[in-house]
Amino acid sequence: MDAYRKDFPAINQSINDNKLVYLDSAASSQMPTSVIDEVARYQMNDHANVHRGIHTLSHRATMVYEKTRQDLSDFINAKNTNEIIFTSGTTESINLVAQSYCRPKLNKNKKILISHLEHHSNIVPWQIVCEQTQSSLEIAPINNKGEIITEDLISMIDESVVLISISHVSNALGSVSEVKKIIQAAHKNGVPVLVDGAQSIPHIKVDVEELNADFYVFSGHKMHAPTGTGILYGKEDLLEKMPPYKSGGDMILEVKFTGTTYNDLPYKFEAGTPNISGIAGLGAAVGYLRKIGMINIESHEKNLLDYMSSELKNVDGINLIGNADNKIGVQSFTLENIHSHDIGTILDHQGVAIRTGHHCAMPVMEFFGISGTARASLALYNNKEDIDCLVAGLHKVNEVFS
Amino acid sequence: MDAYRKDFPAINQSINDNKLVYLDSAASSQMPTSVIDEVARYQMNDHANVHRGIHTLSHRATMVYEKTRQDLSDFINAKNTNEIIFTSGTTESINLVAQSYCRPKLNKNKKILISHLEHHSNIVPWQIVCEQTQSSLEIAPINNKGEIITEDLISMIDESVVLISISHVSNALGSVSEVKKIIQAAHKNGVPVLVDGAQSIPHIKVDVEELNADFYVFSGHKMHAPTGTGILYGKEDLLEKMPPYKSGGDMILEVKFTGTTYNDLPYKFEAGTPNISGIAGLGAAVGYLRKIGMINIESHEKNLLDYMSSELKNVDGINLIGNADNKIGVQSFTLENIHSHDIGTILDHQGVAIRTGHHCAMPVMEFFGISGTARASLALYNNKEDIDCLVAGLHKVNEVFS
Amino acid sequence: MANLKSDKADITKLYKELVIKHASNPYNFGSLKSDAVRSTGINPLCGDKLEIYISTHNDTIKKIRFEGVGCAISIASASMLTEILKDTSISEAKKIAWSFISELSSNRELSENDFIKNNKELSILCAVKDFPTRIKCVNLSWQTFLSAFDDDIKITSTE
Amino acid sequence: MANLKSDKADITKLYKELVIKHASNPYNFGSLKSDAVRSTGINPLCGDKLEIYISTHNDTIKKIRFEGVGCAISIASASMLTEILKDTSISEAKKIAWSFISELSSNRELSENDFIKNNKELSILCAVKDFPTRIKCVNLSWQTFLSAFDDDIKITSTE
Ligand SMILES: Cc1ncc(COP(=O)(O)O)c(C=O)c1O
Ligand SMILES: Cc1ncc(COP(=O)(O)O)c(C=O)c1O
Repeated sequence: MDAYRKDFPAINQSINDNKLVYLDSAASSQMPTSVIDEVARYQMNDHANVHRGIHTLSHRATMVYEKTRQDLSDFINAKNTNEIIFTSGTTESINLVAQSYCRPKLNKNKKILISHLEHHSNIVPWQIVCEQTQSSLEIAPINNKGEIITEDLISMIDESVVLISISHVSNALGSVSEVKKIIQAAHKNGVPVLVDGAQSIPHIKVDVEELNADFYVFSGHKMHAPTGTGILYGKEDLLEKMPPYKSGGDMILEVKFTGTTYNDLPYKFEAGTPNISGIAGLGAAVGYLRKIGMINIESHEKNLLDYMSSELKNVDGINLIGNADNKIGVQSFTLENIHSHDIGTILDHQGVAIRTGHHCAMPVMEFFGISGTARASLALYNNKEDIDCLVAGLHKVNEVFS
Repeated sequence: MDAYRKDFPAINQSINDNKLVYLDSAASSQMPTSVIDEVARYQMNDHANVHRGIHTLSHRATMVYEKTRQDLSDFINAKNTNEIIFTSGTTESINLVAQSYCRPKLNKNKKILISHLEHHSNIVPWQIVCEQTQSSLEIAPINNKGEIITEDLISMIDESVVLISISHVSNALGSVSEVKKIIQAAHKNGVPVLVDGAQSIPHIKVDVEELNADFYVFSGHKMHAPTGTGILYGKEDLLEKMPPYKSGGDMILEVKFTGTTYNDLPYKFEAGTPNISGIAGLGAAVGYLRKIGMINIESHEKNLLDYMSSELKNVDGINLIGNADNKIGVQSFTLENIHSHDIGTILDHQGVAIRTGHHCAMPVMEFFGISGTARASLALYNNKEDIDCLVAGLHKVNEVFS
Repeated sequence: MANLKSDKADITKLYKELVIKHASNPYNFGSLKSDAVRSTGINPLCGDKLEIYISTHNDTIKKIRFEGVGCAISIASASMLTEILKDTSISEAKKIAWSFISELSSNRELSENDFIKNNKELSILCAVKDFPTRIKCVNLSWQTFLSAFDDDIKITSTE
Repeated sequence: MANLKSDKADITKLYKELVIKHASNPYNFGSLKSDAVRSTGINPLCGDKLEIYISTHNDTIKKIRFEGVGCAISIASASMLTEILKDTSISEAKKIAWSFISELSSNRELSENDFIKNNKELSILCAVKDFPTRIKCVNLSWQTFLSAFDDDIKITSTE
C-alpha cells in the first residue's frame, strides 16, 4: 500500500522540522490528488447551479452531482439513487432522521435506544428530540473491553422503541459492533435501525442490503473527500413517508401561498444549493477507494493495527483503552500520570499528529473513569514507519516527564 | 473591470463552439483563481478537523476557519465574530432562524410576515413553521413594477408579528427593497427583521450595523466562493437566547446522559464537522471582493444593467419583467409566444448561459400571470460584449420561431 | 462586439422541422369531460404543467386530449403523443410510451425499436437526446400518460 | 524506521523548567468552604474542568485554592495563579489577570508589562505563545478567576 502514499500531498510534508506522521484520520482524513484536482477541475470548468438550469454548465454540474449519487449508491449497494440523500455530514444526517422520522412518532410512551459507546453526534440529537416529545432515551451498556453488550441491547428492544441508533465502529475505541445481529433482533420487533457509519465507511466494505440497515449515515471527510459532504442512506419506503427536514429551493414541486407540494426523493431532503464541488470531490474519493479495493484497505489496516497495538505495549506506563475482540482503525491509550494533551503537544513537536481528549465521546471516557485518551488512528496511507515514529515519540514524552 | 475577467477560468471557455457568455451569476457565480487555489492549498497543506485537536494541522485548519469568520465579520461590519454563524447556505440559515428563533415563540395568535417577492427558501420554511405552530403567514403585496409596497408592509406590522423576513434584493426581478425603512418601522413595534441577502451581498456594500438588521443571511456560492457555505449573521443577544438547531460534535460543552451543556456562540450553532475547505475559499472570495472594492463593483454593474435593459428593448416581442426604480444585478424578460425554456436552449447553443423558468419564485410568476421568465444576471466579470451576445442571441431565437 | 459563430445545425433544425409546427398548432388540445381518465404532470424545473385526458372503450383509447402550459418542445411532444396513441389499445399505447421513454435515455444513435424507427416524427424527436437538459420536456407527456394507468401515482414529476 | 530529528528546544524546556515542577506538586490545591466565592472553568476541547475558590477580606484575597483535572500546562498555570494572586487586592489581581491574558494573545516577543517582566515564572510561561493550541490551557484558570467577579458568567469556557 505504500505506493499510495505519494497520492496524498498533505502527508508528504514536514511539521516542526520532522516528517509529518498523520495518525488522526478518524477525525478527518487527507485527500488524494485525484480528489483535490476534481474539485478544482469542477470549479474551473463545470460550475453552475444544479437542477435549475438548461444551459450547458448547469447540465454539467447536475451530471457531476448525480453521478456521485450513483457512485455512492453502487458503493454501499443501495437499491437505487432515491435512497442516497446528500447532507453536510453524519451529524446532519442523524439530525434529519431524529427530526423528520422520529419526532412525529415519539411521545411519552416511546423510546429511542442508543448505546454507551456513541459519538456526541449520535447522542445529543436524541436527547433533544426526546426532550421535545417527552419520550425517553435508553442507553445500552458496554463492557470493560469497550464493546456494546449485544445481548443486553437486544433485551431492551420492544415495541415502544421507535428507533435504535448505533455506530458501526466506535470513533473513540475502534470497537466494531454486531450491527447485523442487532438489526435482525430489532426487525423481529418491527423496530428500524440507524447505523452511524462515520468510522466504518473508510475502512471496510459496507453493504446496506446485506446488513439490512434502515438508515446508514456517514461523512465525506472521513473517506478522503472534502468536508461539508455527507450521506443519509435510507430505505426508500421509509424516506417516502418522512416529511422534509430543511425546506427551500429544489425540494418543492410547487409553491403557492395556499400550500406547497414537495418534490420526490431524493430532492425532498435537499433544500437549497448543495455543496456541489464537495460532492464532485466525494465522487472522486469513492472512485479512488474502489480502485484500491476496500478488501485491500481492510487487510492492510488490520495488520497495521495489530502492529500498533503490540508495539505500544512496549511504552512505559501505557494503558491501552478499548480492547474489543473486533476492532479497526484506532487505538486509544493513556500514559500513567501524563495528561493526553501533554502527550499530544510533545508528539506534535516531533511531527506526530494524534488526537487527544474525549473524542466527542464523553460518556465513554466517563465509563472508563478518565477525562480523555490519546488516540492514534489509521488510514490506507499509514505504514509501520509511522507507528515506529509514534512509539519513539512516546518514549520521548516519558523522558520529558521523568 | 475587464481586467478581472482573466481571473475566472470558468468564463474563459467555449460552449458549443462559441465563447461562453455567462449571465447566470444570480443562480451561482464563478470563482476566481485565488479562491480555487486557496481551496486546493488548504486541502494539500492544512487540512485536519477544526477545534478538536492540538496538533499543528488541526491548529492551521482552525486558524483558516476562524480567519474567514473574522473576514466576514469585518466585511459586513458585525460587532464581533460571535455574530457570524457558518451554515451550508442561505436556505439553511433561514431554516435555522425559523426553527430555533421563531418556533418557540409562535402560536395561533402569532404571525410571520414576508413579502410576495420572496425566493422559495424564504417562503417554505415559514409555511412549515407556521403549520407546526398553527400560526399564520402574512404576505405583503408587491406592485406592477415588482417592488414590495413598503407602506403596505409597514401597515401590516403589529405586536403579533414574531419576525419579518424579506429579501434585500429579489433574485427574480432584481428589485432592491427598502430594507432600512422597514427595519425602522419594525423596531418601533419591537419586531425583529431577517434580511435575505443572497442577492445583495455580491453586488453592494452591506453594513449590518447601519441597516440595523437583526438577522442577515447569505450564501458563499453567489459571492464567488464555493457551494456549501453560507452565513447567518445575528445580533448577539438574539443568538444567545436561541436554542441550538442541529446538534452533535463541537456544539456542546459537556455531554452526559443526565443532561448536556451547550457551547458558547458561535459554536452552539455549528454542530458537526463544518465545510472547512469551502470556508477557506469563502475567506479568499471576501479578500478578492474587498481588493476590487464593493463600490467599484456596484457602479460597474449599474452601468451594465442600464445598458442591458436598454439594449434588450430592441428585441422584437420582448417584455421586460420587473421595473423597480431601484434595481440591481438581473433583468427578467419574456418573448411574445416563446416559452422561456426554448429561449434558454437556443441561447445556450450560441454559448449564452441564462436562467429560465420560475427562479424559485413561483408566487412572483403567478403575480405577473406567467409561468416563467428568461433572466440574465450580472457579476463583476461581465461586460458590454456579453450583453451584445445576449441580444444577438435573442434575435436568433426570434428568427427560429418566425 | 458579439462573437457568435454558427449554431450547431440540429437545434434550429429540430425546432424548424418539427417542434414549431406542432407547438404553434397542437393536435388534440383541450379537455374531456369528467368520465375520462385524467392525469397531471409537472416539471418543477420550469413550472410546466400538463393535463392529459383519456377516454377508453373496450380497452382502446378512443379520445385523448391535453392542455396546459409548457415550452414548445413539451407541447410538441404532447401533441405528437395524442396523435400517435389515439385509436390504439391501452396495452399497445403503454408499450409505445415505455419504448419511447427508454429510447430517450439510451445512448444509441438510431433507435432499434421498430415502431419508433417507422414513425418519422418520433425519429426526429429523438434528436433531443443531444440536448440532455430538454429530454425531460419531451418525457413529461409520455410519463404523464403512463401514470394515468397507475393508481399510486397521479402527479408525475420529471425531476 | 522512525525518522525523528531533534525537537525544538523550547517545548521540552518549558515542560522541564516550569510546568512539571508545578503540575506534579501544585500550590494551593484543594477547596475552600462555602463562604468562599467559587468559579468553574471548562475547556470543552479537552474536557478539562477547574474550580477556583476565593476567600476575601477587606477587598484583599486572603485564600485562594483550586481543584480539578487538566493537562500539566493548565494545572501549572492554575498553581502559579494562586501563588501570584494570593494577598493582593481584588482590583490588582484582576489587573494582573487581564494583562496576562492579553499578553498571551499578543504577538510581542517580550512582554511590555512590568509585572509580567519582573515575574520570572510568568515570563517563562509566556513561551506558550509559540504553541498556540495550548494557550487556552494556560488561559483557563485566569479566565475562571476573572469570571468569579462577573455575576453574568459563572461557567467559563476557553473555546
Ligand atoms: C433571494 C434568494 N434567497 C435564497 C436563496 C437560496 O440560496 P441557497 O440555494 O444558496 O441556499 C437564493 C438563491 O437561490 C436567493 O436568490
Ligand atoms: C462515529 C462518529 N459519528 C459521528 C461523527 C460526526 O461526523 P461529522 O462531524 O462529520 O458530522 C463522527 C466524527 O466525528 C464519528 O466518528
